Amino acid sequence: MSEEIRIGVYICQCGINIAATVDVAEVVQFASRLPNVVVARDYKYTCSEPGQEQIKHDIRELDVNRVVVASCTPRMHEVTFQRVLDAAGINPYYFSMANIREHVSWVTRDKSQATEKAKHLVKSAVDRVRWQEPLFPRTEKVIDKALVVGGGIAGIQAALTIADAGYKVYLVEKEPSIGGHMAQLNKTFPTLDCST
Amino acid sequence: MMDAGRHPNIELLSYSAVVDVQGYVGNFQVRVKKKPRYIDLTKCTGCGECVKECPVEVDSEFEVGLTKRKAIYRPFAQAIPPAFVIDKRPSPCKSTCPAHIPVQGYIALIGQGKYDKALALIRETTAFVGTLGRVCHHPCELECKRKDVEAPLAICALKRFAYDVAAPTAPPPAPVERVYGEKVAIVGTGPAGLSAAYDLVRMGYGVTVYEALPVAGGMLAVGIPAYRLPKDVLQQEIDYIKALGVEIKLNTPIGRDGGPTLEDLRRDYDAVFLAVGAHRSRQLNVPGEDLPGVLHSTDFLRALNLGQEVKIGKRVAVIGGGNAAIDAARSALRLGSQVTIVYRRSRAEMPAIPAEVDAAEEEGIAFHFLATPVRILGENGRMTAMECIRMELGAPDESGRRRPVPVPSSEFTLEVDTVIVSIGQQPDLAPLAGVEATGWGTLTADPDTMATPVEGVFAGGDAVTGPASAVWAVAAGKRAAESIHRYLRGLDLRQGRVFEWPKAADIQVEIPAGIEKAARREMAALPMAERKSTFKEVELGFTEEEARAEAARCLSCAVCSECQECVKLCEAKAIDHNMREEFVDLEVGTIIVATGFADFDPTRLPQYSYGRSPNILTGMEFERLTSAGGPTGGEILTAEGKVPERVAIIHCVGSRDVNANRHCSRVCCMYALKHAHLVREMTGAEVYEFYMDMRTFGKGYEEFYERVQEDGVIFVRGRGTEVRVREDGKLVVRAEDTNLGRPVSATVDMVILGTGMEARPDADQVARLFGLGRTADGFFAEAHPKLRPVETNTEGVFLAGTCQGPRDVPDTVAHASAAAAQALALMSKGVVTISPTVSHVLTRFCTGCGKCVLACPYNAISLNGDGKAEVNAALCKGCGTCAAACPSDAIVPLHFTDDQLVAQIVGVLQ
Amino acid sequence: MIEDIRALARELLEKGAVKCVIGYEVGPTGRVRPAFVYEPGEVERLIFDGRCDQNLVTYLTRRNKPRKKGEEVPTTAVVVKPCDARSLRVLLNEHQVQRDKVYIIGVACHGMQNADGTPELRCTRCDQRVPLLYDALCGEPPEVLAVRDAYEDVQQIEALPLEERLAYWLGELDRCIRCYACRQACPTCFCSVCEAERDDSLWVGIADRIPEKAFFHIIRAFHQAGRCTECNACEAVCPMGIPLSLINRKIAKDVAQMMGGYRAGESEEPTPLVTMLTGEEAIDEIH
Amino acid sequence: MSGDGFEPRIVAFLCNWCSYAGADTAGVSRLELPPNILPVRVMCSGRVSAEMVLKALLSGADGVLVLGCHIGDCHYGSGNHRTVKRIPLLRRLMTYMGIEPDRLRLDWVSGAEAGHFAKITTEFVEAVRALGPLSLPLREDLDTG
Repeated sequence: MSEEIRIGVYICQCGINIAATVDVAEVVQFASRLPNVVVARDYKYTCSEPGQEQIKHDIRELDVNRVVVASCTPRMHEVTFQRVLDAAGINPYYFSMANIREHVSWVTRDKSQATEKAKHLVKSAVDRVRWQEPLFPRTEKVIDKALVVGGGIAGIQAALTIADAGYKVYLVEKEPSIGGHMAQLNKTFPTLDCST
Repeated sequence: MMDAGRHPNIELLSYSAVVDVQGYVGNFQVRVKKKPRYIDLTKCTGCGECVKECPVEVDSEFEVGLTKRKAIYRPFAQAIPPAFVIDKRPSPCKSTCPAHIPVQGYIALIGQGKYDKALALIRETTAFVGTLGRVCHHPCELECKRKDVEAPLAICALKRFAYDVAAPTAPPPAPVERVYGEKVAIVGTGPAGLSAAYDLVRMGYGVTVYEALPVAGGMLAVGIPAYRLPKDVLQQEIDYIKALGVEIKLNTPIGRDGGPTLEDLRRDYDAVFLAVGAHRSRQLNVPGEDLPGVLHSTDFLRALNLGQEVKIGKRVAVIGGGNAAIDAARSALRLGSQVTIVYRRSRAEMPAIPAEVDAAEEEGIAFHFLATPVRILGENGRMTAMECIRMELGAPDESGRRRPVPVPSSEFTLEVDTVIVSIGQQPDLAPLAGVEATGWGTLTADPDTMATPVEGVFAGGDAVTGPASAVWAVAAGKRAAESIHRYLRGLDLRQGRVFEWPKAADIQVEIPAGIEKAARREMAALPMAERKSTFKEVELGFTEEEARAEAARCLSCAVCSECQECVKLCEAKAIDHNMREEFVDLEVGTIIVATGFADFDPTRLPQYSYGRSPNILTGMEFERLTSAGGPTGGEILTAEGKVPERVAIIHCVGSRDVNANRHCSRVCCMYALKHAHLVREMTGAEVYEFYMDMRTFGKGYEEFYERVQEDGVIFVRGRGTEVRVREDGKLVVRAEDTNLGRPVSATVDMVILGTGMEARPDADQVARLFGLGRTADGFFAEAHPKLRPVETNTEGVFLAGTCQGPRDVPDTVAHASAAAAQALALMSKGVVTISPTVSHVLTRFCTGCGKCVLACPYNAISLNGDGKAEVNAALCKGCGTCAAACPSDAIVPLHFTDDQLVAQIVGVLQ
Repeated sequence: MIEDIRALARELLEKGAVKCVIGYEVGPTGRVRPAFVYEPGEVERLIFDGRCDQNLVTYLTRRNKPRKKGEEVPTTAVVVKPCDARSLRVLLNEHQVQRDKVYIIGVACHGMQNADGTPELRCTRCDQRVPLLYDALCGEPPEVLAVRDAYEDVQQIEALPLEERLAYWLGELDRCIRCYACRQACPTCFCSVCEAERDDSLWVGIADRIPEKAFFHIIRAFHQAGRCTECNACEAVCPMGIPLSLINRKIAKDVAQMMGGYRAGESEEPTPLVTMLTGEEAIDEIH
Repeated sequence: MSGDGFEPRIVAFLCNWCSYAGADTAGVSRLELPPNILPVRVMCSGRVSAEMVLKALLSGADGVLVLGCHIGDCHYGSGNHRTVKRIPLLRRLMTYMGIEPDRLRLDWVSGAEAGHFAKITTEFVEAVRALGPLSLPLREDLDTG
């Protein structure tokens, strides 16, 4: 990995969700001084179309090759930003996220404490992204045959549905006959029609 | 059901189970075990003729035990596939029998009075029916499951009965047609040699058996006294074998006295089977052994059996504790002597058949246990006494029996004039130049195939094992015959053969509840005076009545008794009792688990008295009662055959109950309403319905509830807490009526328990097989309780129906359709994306210790041929548990590597 | 006993059943040391007595792996005391030794002695007189004394106030010179590259200071959880006399207490840290 | 961190599926949490090795919190069965070596248990605050090459 590491850090204001408790400008200042960071910016909504465009722009124009976004939980937008990297031509696993909304601004009252904690998390994400490596998903073919285990009404129904769609189905039944409990029933509620 | 059975895209594997699942979404390798059906699906026409002669009846699963079915059966009339099936399980008796005689089969036939068929059935396995029926040490009886009721069946005596009753009138056998050109030489006409001859001649080989003695039968003829095995019984059985075409050359020893050598036999025959037995007696190795009056049991019994004059004294000591010792002692007694048996261990360690020891004692033979001779004393060349020393039992030896050690200064003297030594025998191998012997002086042969190191030469019986029992020799002969056949046909000696049968202890047999005890029958014996003075047979055999009563005690552990009656009836020739289980390997892209539920077993809640009255029914039992195809033809009747006047239905049995299952089974309210309606409609009986609250959540359900209310059903809001069986058979149901706020009770003729649904008992096993989770109620866990109801945490595996939770028919169908749609979506897309955030092994650091393999929740890691860990990326879910378990940091969860996490930890702290 | 071992070694070497017999001999200085016997004629070198306290199983790990791909691993015989057998069981469980490539000459153990003839401390806590696994057993076992290891040494530390414990351990561990003799002597420390010596110093660097030393010893002990058989080899070889077994024995004591009485090397089930599933009852322990 | 008194620094290892989600839920519910908790996300609590805990303590953390899914709810089935052996064992060893047991805590937080998350973190911070800073010689410049 001889390539120079150039990190872009994007601090999201999330409207006032973050900005009200975290001094975003101070975090940007802090981040911009961290090693390998070539650009640090804040924006109202980093996840928005313009926010995403900014990242793409920096990747193209400033040769940013690692991206850190400090915003909400990665469980919300990690995939969104990974797609941005992908679209801009760098590996989506060169991305790291700091959760300064759910874990900071929403749960801390004191603005200086919140700002301090946000810095820690941004530092942590920046340090981490330096060690991250490109990864490539694989695709595998799907064998166009299905196995249905159990020959009761559920198994029969599933097997018939798949078989009718033109796929081969193996229907495995433990007993000598399919039918399961259903075959033992006489009439079924509420219409009392015959079950077999 | 019918559609599924004949859909061109559905391959039905019935009577089968998935035993292994490998691979990952889109690419599963599945192994399916097909249980042997013993009926060829392609030939069976479903005519049902086969059932007619089947002697075995068991409870019908389909009719939930309300009726019986045969061992060969079709689960129900509309079964798919419509073919029959044979319910065959391992049985302790047949498994334990060294010769694997179908014990349960002939016992079932005896029970039905088909004695000739019983004899014929045994003769398919062995020619020595009357013989084994008398002399077998019957290990089968030790394992007979009936012993858990009161006592094992008298299996041996029943075999003898079949012979005694049917053999005299059985038509003489015709010579078997030669199929193959090869000839086989057998040395020895004992049970091993003649059993091999019997099987080989029936296969179509030419067989010649050489015998050194003037009579055929080996130890059966010259070792066992006539009071145990009358000469004519043995002779008739040997004649039967001869009649099939086996040539026996008497007075023709091998390798001595001018007889042919082993080399001659190898040259003149295509294969040789050595079954020379163990006729040479071991020496005592004490001073005075050369005195006249010291005999060996083999010589003594042989002379006696050959009708030679034998002289023994008045006071005889027999040394040894085996069957030969007992035979010698009881024979000496019959010659008029006073007999004492001296044995160095205690009675419990005696290898002789316990019943024989008992018989010897009854006849007045004395025993000196824990004693052994140290010298034999004589005067003027005549024996006067034998000096013995007392023994005590020390530490166990290699055989597991406690080794006897002498007690110092405990010598004592027995005044005797004859000593019969019976402390073991060896084969006489001297004449058999070219064969290999073991350190024990026996022949070397493969214990499974009986092959010796010499090409084309097989060996078995006492000559290989040392002295053992007749049935072991029969088994050895049978194994040798099969091996010789394979050898001559150029087939593998082992492939497809079963040498190890299931151990009796491993065979699970359920003893029916409430079985009535029935004493084991014992055969009548000759009066004692006659026993002591003659060589007439002691045991007199069963009467027909005794035999049938004894046969009726059989528990039919194997269900199918292999009596072969069905085979004779099947015109389509669809039945094959030798079918084996098969394995089918499948490759599939998706898996739908639809294994269903189990009915709650109400015996777990004793307050409902289920099982204590036949009129307390589960929901499913009542269901069968109302079915036109059911046990009553669709009439709702009590066990006494009467139309009930009052019926109680109890909801929530086993559901919403902290003592059983907490969950609601969802279907019981509705089926209970249906039952109430049917009872009202079909019998007009008063119906009391005990419910907690009425759950009528489905489309049209509430309307149905209203209709049942209009039927005049009496609804009691409150859990039915107890059912009591009154002495007159009436049933009293108690409940707390929560509307009235007081206890109520109803006296009825029939109670229907609204038994709920629960996870199947094998759910844990199935979960492990498919990598499924389970929820607290025991059912399989879906990926998300609301949003992903048919997916599981194993990608590509979906859930359908009640295996995921209780649901009724329409919901089941909907759920199954959803599962099918998910599977179809995957298959029609054709590809899956596999995440790269998986673990990766740095082989340089990996020591192959396997901790990651064990820690991985997905079995995604294995050790490869180089002893290094290897990750199946498709199975890995990237949890990283492996990395924390690895002491060498040799496994790296990509995107959550140690480097990255350390950077993050240190970074967050600075 | 010695004659049994020699006769067996001779037979094994003569038959070619093994390539080497690892046992004990008296070295030129009069001290007992490991012996590697390749020739039947040399079996007279082998001895066994109360001085043979080294765990020879340690030498198997390297011999039992092919040096080159596809190379046939030679069969080795090794003299194994009951305690050593536990180490061997761990190695078998962890695929470091192939069972069919090792011939286990088990010895019935009467305990090891110190130079002054007093019994070795660890032997006074041992209740095993016959190895749990062997191919042949030499010698007659003495009466088994039901000794239960009470871990009194560990309890003594546990009884100290926290600050005294910390001072004690910092003092002890500061003496470490990072020579790694403990690791080399340990039969169950067999990583190809030790975490403490990785080029990238991922967890711990090469500095000879307390944090690095403590990290090394704590993690080494922790990696032995459910695996250390308390053979004492590490402590015996430590040139600085650091009481390393006190750390290992603490973990062994806790593993047994927390994980169903598990004792390393006594079953075919590897360390419970990766095998044992836990029910809700474990919650009491967690905080 | 502000204030005159000692403010402990706590590394909290949170599993992605339950406890990280639980922390998110605490955020969504706007519960007030001590700012001393510095979360490190792992996919499963079973990923947290003894090395990682030690590393945190020797790198300046005054306490380490390991949070996972409740036993039986592990997203990976049995990952937390490993955690529940490893962390308590390490905790006992640490204590044996003289480090207060209250500096390491393992607990379970589900994705819905926001209140539980707040309670555990507050309790833990207070406990460590009471203990004061973890004083180990030279711990903050552990040589990591």
